[in-house]
Amino acid sequence: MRSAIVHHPIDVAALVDEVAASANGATVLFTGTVRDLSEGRAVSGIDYDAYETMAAEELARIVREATERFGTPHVVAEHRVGSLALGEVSVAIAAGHPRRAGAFDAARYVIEEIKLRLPVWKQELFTDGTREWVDARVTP
Amino acid sequence: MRSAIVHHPIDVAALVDEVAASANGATVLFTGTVRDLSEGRAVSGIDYDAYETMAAEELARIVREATERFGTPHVVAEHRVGSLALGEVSVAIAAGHPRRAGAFDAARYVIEEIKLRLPVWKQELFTDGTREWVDARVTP
Amino acid sequence: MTLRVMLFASWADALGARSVEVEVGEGATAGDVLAALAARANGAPLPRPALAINRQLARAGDPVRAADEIAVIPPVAGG
Amino acid sequence: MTLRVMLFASWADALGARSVEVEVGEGATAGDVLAALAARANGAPLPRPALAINRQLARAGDPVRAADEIAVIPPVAGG
Repeated sequence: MRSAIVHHPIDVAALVDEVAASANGATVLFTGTVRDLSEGRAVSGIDYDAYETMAAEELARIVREATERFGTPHVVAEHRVGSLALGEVSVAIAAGHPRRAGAFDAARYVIEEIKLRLPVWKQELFTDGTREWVDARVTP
Repeated sequence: MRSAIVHHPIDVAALVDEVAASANGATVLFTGTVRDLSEGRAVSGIDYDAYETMAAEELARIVREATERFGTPHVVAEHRVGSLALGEVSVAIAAGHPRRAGAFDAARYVIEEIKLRLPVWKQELFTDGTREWVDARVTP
Repeated sequence: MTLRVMLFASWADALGARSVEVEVGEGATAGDVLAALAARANGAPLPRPALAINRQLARAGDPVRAADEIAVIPPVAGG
Repeated sequence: MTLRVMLFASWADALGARSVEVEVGEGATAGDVLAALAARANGAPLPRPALAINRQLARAGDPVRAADEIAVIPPVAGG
């Protein structure tokens, strides 16, 4: 079990290796990447802002919850912050489990809770030169 | 979209790279590995037998079904056959999708259908020197 | 007619071969081939298999022809 | 009392700073701090935020102390 907020590219192969264990029959890796369209507009990159100390604590809580709910210690997650280009990995989660359902469910739980709870914000940079905080789209 | 029955170690990082696309915001990798216990007995390895020509066709059908159901062309799957040691990857599936739900569902669909439909059989080698076909545990 | 039937996993082990020949009448079905194979297994504790004809799972009533690619499919256990 | 409040994302941009000081009375609550911040935003079209006290989301009635670590939490958008 491990988690981190990082400022460097995420080494996803290292995360997969980290959850390997002889008791595991299944491993699931989830990665979120910067994609080229957001609500129909062409995107050139994303800047991630974070309340880093709180985000680190919250991500650790989420990962610990996943290990307890799904009965495996082999869950790791990293969320990157800063400026990311198209195709770069913003978040990666690896889960190892004796059974495939547990591996899928643990990885899915962590990304869903990240979306709901992690104090991280993205500003989309559009190819027309404008930029917009995703949070600001929510009606005040 | 691609699938194969292979006799060599699966390069899982290559599968992840293969489903990368600028439209994808999410990638899921599933790997099945040889684990150390089967129904409480200590396992030292697994030999996989397959009806290779039929398995290759069936795996291609399963992957094509996943691309159609979940609306992404970015699904690849490999199943290894032959003698595998503890911890080695027997099956790997990678799915890329604009949305995380689609990536998870596509990868999950492929492994569930493999378990139901692929003409592949495993013989477990136990640490006590005995071996047993998993199919033979089914009551005749 | 004489059919060559591919064997896998526990069936290949029990019959000591990767394929066997079975003799069935003209107009035989997949069910007839499975019955002939069961007789060949001679009471060995084997899982009940399906039959594949030309790499597709067959139903018991499906006809079998001498030119078909025929295989015994024990309960699958991949992944 | 004077509180230093951390800002992020659209709130940091709109107020032109990573943190601001707000003045609230003794016994102030998280709700009071949010009201003071809304006044500071001066009508800018910002998403309604929550408040974190010592890195935990607070309810409107939770008390705030001068020594607390306080932060504005706009609707999160990570992943």
